[in-house]
Amino acid sequence: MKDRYDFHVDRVRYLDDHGVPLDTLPDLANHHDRLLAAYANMVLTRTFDNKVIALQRTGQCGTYPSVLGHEVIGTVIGQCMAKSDVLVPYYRDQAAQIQRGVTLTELLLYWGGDERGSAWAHCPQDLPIAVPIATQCCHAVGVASAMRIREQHRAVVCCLGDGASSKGDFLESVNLAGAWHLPVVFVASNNQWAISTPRSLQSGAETIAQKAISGGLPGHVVDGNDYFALTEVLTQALERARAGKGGAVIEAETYRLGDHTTADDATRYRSAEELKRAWEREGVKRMQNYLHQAGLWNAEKEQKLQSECKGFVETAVKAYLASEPEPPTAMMDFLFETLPAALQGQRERLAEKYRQGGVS
Amino acid sequence: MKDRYDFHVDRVRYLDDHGVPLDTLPDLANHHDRLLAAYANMVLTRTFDNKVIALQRTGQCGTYPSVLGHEVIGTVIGQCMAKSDVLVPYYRDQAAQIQRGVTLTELLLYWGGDERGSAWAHCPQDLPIAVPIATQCCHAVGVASAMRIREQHRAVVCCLGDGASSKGDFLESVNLAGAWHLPVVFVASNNQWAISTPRSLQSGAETIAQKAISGGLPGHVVDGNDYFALTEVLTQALERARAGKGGAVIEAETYRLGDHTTADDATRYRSAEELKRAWEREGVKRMQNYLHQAGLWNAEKEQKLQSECKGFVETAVKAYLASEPEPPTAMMDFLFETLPAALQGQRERLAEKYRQGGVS
Amino acid sequence: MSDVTLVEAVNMALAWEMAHDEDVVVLGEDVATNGGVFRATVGLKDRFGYKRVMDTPLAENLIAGTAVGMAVQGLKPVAEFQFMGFIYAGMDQIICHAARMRNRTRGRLHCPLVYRAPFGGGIHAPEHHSESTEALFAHIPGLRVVIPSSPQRAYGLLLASIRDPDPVIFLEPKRIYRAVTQAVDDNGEALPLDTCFTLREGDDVTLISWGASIMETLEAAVRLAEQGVSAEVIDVASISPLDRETLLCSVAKTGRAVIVHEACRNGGVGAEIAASLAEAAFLDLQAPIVRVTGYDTVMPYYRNEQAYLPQVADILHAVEQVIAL
Amino acid sequence: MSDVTLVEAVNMALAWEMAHDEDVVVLGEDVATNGGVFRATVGLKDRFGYKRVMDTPLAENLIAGTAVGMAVQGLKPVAEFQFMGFIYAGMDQIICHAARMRNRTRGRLHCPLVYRAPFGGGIHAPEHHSESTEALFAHIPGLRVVIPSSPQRAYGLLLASIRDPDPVIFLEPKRIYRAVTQAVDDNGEALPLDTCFTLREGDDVTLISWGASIMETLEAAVRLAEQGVSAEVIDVASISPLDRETLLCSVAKTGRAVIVHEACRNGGVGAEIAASLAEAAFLDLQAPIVRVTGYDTVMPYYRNEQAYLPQVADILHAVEQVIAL
Ligand SMILES: Cc1ncc(C[n+]2csc(CCOP(=O)(O)OP(=O)(O)O)c2C)c(N)n1
Ligand SMILES: Cc1ncc(C[n+]2csc(CCOP(=O)(O)OP(=O)(O)O)c2C)c(N)n1
Ligand SMILES: [Mg+2]
Ligand SMILES: [Mg+2]
Repeated sequence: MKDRYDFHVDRVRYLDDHGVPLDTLPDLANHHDRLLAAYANMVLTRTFDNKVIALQRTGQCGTYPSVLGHEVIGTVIGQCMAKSDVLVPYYRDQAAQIQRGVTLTELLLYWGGDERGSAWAHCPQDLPIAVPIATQCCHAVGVASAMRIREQHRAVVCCLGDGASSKGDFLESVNLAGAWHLPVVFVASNNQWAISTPRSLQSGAETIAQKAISGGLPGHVVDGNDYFALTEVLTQALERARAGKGGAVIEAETYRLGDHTTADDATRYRSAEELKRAWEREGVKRMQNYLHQAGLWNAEKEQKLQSECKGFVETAVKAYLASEPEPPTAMMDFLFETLPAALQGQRERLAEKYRQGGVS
Repeated sequence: MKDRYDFHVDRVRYLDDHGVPLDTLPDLANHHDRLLAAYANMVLTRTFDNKVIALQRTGQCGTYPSVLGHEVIGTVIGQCMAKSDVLVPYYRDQAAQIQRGVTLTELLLYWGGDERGSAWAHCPQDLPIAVPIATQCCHAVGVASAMRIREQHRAVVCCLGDGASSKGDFLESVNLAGAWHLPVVFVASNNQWAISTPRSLQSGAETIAQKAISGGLPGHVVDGNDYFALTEVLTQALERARAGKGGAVIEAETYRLGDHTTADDATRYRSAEELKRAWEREGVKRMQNYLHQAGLWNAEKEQKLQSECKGFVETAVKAYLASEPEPPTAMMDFLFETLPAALQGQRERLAEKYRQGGVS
Repeated sequence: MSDVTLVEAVNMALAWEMAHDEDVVVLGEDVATNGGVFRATVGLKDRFGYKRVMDTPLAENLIAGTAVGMAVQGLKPVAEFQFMGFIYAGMDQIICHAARMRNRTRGRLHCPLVYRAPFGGGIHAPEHHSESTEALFAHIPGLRVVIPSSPQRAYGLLLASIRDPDPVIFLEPKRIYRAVTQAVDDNGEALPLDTCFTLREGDDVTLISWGASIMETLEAAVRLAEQGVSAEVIDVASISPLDRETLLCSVAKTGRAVIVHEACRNGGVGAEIAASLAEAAFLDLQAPIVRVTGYDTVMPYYRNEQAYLPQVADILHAVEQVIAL
Repeated sequence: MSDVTLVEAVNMALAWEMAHDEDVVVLGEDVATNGGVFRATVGLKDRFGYKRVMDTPLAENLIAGTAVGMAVQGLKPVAEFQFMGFIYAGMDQIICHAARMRNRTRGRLHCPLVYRAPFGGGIHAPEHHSESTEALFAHIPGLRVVIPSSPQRAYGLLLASIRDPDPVIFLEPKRIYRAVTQAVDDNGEALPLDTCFTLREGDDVTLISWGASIMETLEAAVRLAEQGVSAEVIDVASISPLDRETLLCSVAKTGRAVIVHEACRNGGVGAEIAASLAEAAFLDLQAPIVRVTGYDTVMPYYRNEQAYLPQVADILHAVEQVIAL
């Protein structure tokens, strides 16, 4: 009988705050196309993000959560996942979703108040955004269970925030993942804030990663602005998962550089000082620096990329702004596979009302 | 910046399976009265338990969860708590409740389907049993918050089972206890089974105690049939809590020696072999052995104690069996402090119906 | 064709469907080795293996949400809540996800799942083991709420619920789990959802009920017949979506209705039925619609639970009222 | 006496009661430093300290249950759910514990707490930010469900709710958080619970509503007056326990009733009101009671949310129907 049980979580980092390698980089560093594709996705995501905020400010889009500070995490997730894996995103995973095949127009429709924004054609098995925080964690273990039952070599990536890590859904799911050896990797983006609640009030735990221990999973802390570190840790976790060796929890440390959403004003609760320090460590610039140092990037390429991204975004925005809303009757057409008799009268009245152009 | 975070939980034991000290015992061993009182409470609890099961088998009591195998844990909790602390029990804490001042008759009323069984006179602040598993953990942190807000030097003991440790209520509460430094000690009685679900299916975690780590609390594994070990660990945890140094999770290892409840038949899902092994390590006999070895006990004392306990139980059973059920209108009298006008009609009809002796 | 109880019929339906559709899986607390605390899933694990019949850790929110994740992958999970009193921890997942996944994704993903739970009082159980809160689920768009009241309907409606491509809350009246046996043909034939069942035809008054209260309602109809009153008895069965047509036709004929349910009155499903009928059958009604229900209070522990439950005499009393008018 | 909005009135009531009763504490997500996402708790932390105004970790079940634990110790917690759409994770604690603690312990312990949540649609918010599921709570014995529809009633009813020794679900219609300002005297005077408020007297038809829909209902009454129809407008305010007396008296007078609510129709609170009135006012009713409600589906995202919400024209249309009869 033991008289002590030891546990640990590791912390992995390859780049310093400015993109200078702290150590020999993994082989990944030689895959130049992959590095460049990653950087391109980060820039596209940031360009898109800026645009959506502008649309929201001018009344052309709904409340929107900026991805600023999360571009590296999402990009790495998108790159590491196999097509046949399933992404269970949270609402700050635009960078991952774009790579999974969600179109910018779909993202705009979603945040613009249109359900068709979740009817993704290109990643039909990925889960839509679950607005109630952390609830998606249970879906993730359900999807992973289905994979296990069917003996498939697939894995699930389940995303969440630091705030979400306090909620039972996450903790219960981590426990199930451990008990059933499920192929699911939880990626907790610790951006230090849950709206106005700082990480220190969210939990007395030193790390989010250590919550893995409560379910018997391995836990890892990673610098989430370090493309190499996160890619390495996530790749290994996914390989283990697909090979039937169980799941993991990865805490990706970053900082929410924007307001919580366009409805928030972060200056109410956090200091300019803190924000400034976080900008010095942010991941897109860091990746750019790295590419520069590695001789893979220059100002000209940057300009070309920037203008390409602007172009993509403009096209998507046009399509979004040109889209007609669904007819009101759509609200009843997707509730059940077949409209129950009990609801036919209501649907008819709704249709009638709007045939006449609405009554009010 | 660290590249590794280490955690551990310790495991404490003083007695071997037969009550022989493995090491020098703590000072507690010299407090003979306390040891004898503890043993007496264990025997009373077991005597009571046997009787309730017999009552249930003869239709004189409702479904009942036997405390068999949990007597030491409850007794230690009862002894270590100060009067001004608050107990948040679960349904297998009869041994603790008896020491807190819940009368045997009250316990019988409760399990006999009578709400007055929770209207305890002697421990008016202790929480009643929360039937939905683990939900009491949230109450415990609420009570502990009240103590902290009021700057009182009191603590809460919150009890639960191994099954309950999988539920969000527990995990969320552990997290709050850590975040707010609350004076609450969770005692998880790991009796290896949650009805038919074995510990191994309940969680992939090696211990229940390590769930403490997810909230940044200290975790301890203790042999729950070892009076000395549990008393020491719980006493220290409560002292820390009362001194404002935060909470803890204690996993008390034991075995559920009976069926889950009188409605269960454990032979369906566990082996006679396993049960036999567990009986060899059980705590009441172990305590008795210890007392014998220490020269504090003999057959005569044992006989006297047994017959005293039988007497107490008989008296309580008589009072219980002689009790009249509440009038049916009681069902409306404690819903709100004052019966709302909207319910007066219903209460009158109910009263009327039973004035006539019921209508069916 | 064998005589089975309601709970055996549940087990038969599960076994049939698991044998014929390998996407059907069962999960819940104690459903595998133990076969469920009411034995509803007994034998399934031995027959279909632990992969398809899964004991979960103790966490209802997790059970509800895991089923959603399984379902969007095309499995057809049948998840058990051990008692309806423990379903509330799962409501977030049920309301926010199971009921909405199809609508949210415009049909891209959907949830062909069943949440089973024994419900209702009268079995001398502890607190929280006697719930009848079907109204909470009936109010949630996107959910079907189905309640069988006989072995045959348990078999046929459970098959229909599993096959239905959308989420179904399937509530089993545990007071009558073993109250009656009935010949049920284990032929895989489902009964229709969204439809009431007229159990007894009559002209003078319509008695509307579901679940275990069907027993007292039928008994009341027998006693009324002895008194020369011809009562139609309708088992609503599909609480939501509600088959108002059948109810309306009956009330149009009888002009009188009494609704019987175990749940408390305020905001119970009886309210929706009464409101719908009172609106649509306004000119047909010859007396107010009366509800015979539980009281608007917490169901008492078992010493007093009978005082809470609607009794045959309560139904007779209500019928007297509406007939006298 | 100053002109305030509904949300400012909420803040005023909280501040008043915290200043006068040190047992009152506030907890929830972002309620302290940030003052709540709608600013309902702004300034409280600075005034009363972090000990009494607490930002919790993100866990609604925990918030609901922690409040229970605080309340049994004699504190009077006012716990905020950031949006009603996130209350479901807390339902287990609300239904099983807050609502039952007094009854369970025969009065030994009780829960003098308030659960606040902004509710209702129409503010262009994302999914799950537009819920109106008051019916779920109204069906639970042991809970009060209170909904203010003006700054004055927000102030007076919130004070009453905090002082009430039993649990109250206090739902704030966020669509009208800032729609109107009204002079509210910050004098600590509570309004009565369990009572409807008659906002406008009339003889021809009774319009019954609550929450944000009161705005459209009042507007409809104005338009009806222009057409010579005299409508009585009643704000139910206390959804449960329900003041049926006031409603009945009005309907006895007018003979006609239209109920307006934003929640979906099936099993909404309108059903209980209609059923109760149709039963008790059977002989007084000159037309069926009509419900003007949301549709029985998930509230659409914001591009189509207006199509879901009851409009003035819908109310007028319903009144035409019942008056024509
Ligand atoms: C269950 C639930 N409660 C509250 C909210 C409101 N809310 C939206 S985001 C958020 C904070 C989430 O913080 P975190 O998990 O750290 O993610 P981040 O926004 O920082 O990326 C809250 C409280 C919600 N959506 N769901
Ligand atoms: C939320 C909830 N789910 C299910 C049940 C039914 N149930 C009662 S006891 C029990 C097992 C509890 O196991 P554990 O926590 O290990 O405690 P033990 O009975 O072993 O002492 C279950 C599933 C319940 N009471 N509450
Ligand atoms: Mg965050
Ligand atoms: Mg156990």
